[in-house]
Amino acid sequence: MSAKLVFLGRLEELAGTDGISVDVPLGWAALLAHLEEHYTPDLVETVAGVRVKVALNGALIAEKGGVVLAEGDELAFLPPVSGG
Amino acid sequence: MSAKLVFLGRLEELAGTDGISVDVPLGWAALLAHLEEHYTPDLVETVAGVRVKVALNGALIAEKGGVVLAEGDELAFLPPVSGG
Amino acid sequence: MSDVRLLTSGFDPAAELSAFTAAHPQAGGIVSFLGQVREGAGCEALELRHYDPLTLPAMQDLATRVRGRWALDGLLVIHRSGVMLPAEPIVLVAAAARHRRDAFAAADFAMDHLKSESWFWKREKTGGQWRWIEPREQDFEDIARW
Amino acid sequence: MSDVRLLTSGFDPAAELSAFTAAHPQAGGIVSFLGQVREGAGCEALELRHYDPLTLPAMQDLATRVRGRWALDGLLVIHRSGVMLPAEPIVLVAAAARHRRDAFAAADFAMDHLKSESWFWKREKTGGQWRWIEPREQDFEDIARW
Repeated sequence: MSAKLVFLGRLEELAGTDGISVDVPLGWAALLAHLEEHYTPDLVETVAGVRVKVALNGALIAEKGGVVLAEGDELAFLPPVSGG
Repeated sequence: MSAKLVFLGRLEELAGTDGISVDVPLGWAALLAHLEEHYTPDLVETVAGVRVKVALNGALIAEKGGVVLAEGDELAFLPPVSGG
Repeated sequence: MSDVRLLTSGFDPAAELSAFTAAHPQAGGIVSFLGQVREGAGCEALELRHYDPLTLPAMQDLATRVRGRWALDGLLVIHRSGVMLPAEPIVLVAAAARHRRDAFAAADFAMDHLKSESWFWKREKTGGQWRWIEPREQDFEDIARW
Repeated sequence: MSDVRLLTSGFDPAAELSAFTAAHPQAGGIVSFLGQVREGAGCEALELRHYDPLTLPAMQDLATRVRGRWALDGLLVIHRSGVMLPAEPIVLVAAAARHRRDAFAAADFAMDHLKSESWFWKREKTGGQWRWIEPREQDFEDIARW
């Protein structure tokens, strides 16, 4: 059972990939711990920061700390946009 | 010896022509008298009014009452513009 | 340099805008305004008259003022004179600039001043009758914004 | 109805604008904004990334807001994603309206909001190196005008 994490913009560079698969169920704190274990501290700090928004299955989430990922979910990390 | 009068916009309709020839020298008062004699009172009243500007040989004139036409002059009567 | 033209026959706005864009590859943004004879408003034809000694020189003066006020890479002003049918183009203004705001403001300003101050007289044919158009109050309000 | 498109390959702004104009003969005025990759600024290529579940829906929402705020005959919003070279078009917005002011305001508003709020992430290639672009302060100032 897995969910997908998607890294947009420069988060892709920080993660070294545009997306990964994670085992579920997975809460926010466990998700950060997973990123800390496998990726750079920069990535964790940035996705946890106020400037990065998250979308769960295409819907923006007001409180990312409350996220719990279930089977088939897609969680996208959205840094500030830089326009067209 | 003659000068040309040019009627723009709806003045052309009032005058029934887009331009006429007049004998010179011709001052402003004599010009109005000439128009009164040959055209409608409406035309005279309109060209004498504050809303109609005049250009002598392509240059706008601040005080049309001071105009004296000489040989070869072109005096244009310019009603308010109605844009593009 | 600005490209300012007074035309007495039809023009192709898409081709003009395309050429203008190609001429300014260093501009990040191009704002254009196209005015055309409205179809379906009961107007059968529109005629614009101009006065040769004044009309084009005043359009060129306006272009110079616009260039002095905003940082533009290019400015295009094309205005028709003569008889036009519904859906035919009347006026095309385009401003190319590094910054979007400059391009918008320059095109907007140029149009307001073309409409309210340029030496054009307009008449419309409706129901087979030609009728001269008086200046619109809106034009004076538009120009007072600047 | 508005025509809102997110494209992953090139488009021809002149042809799009021409088709849009032809589709709205009842509009007196059409304002357009074309954004293109600037040539000569040292940028070798530009890449825009988007996120499928969010980007186009948000563009459609923006179009709906614009239509609700101004009286338009038509609205066109085309935005590229992917890699673009200098002089290639990035974005085209066009607003057709009976009244000139509505068309200008609608296109201006749409561009400010596309630039500052749309789900695009941009990187530039200069000197052979790709670099992500941070949001510009100017974009926030632009949007605060409305």
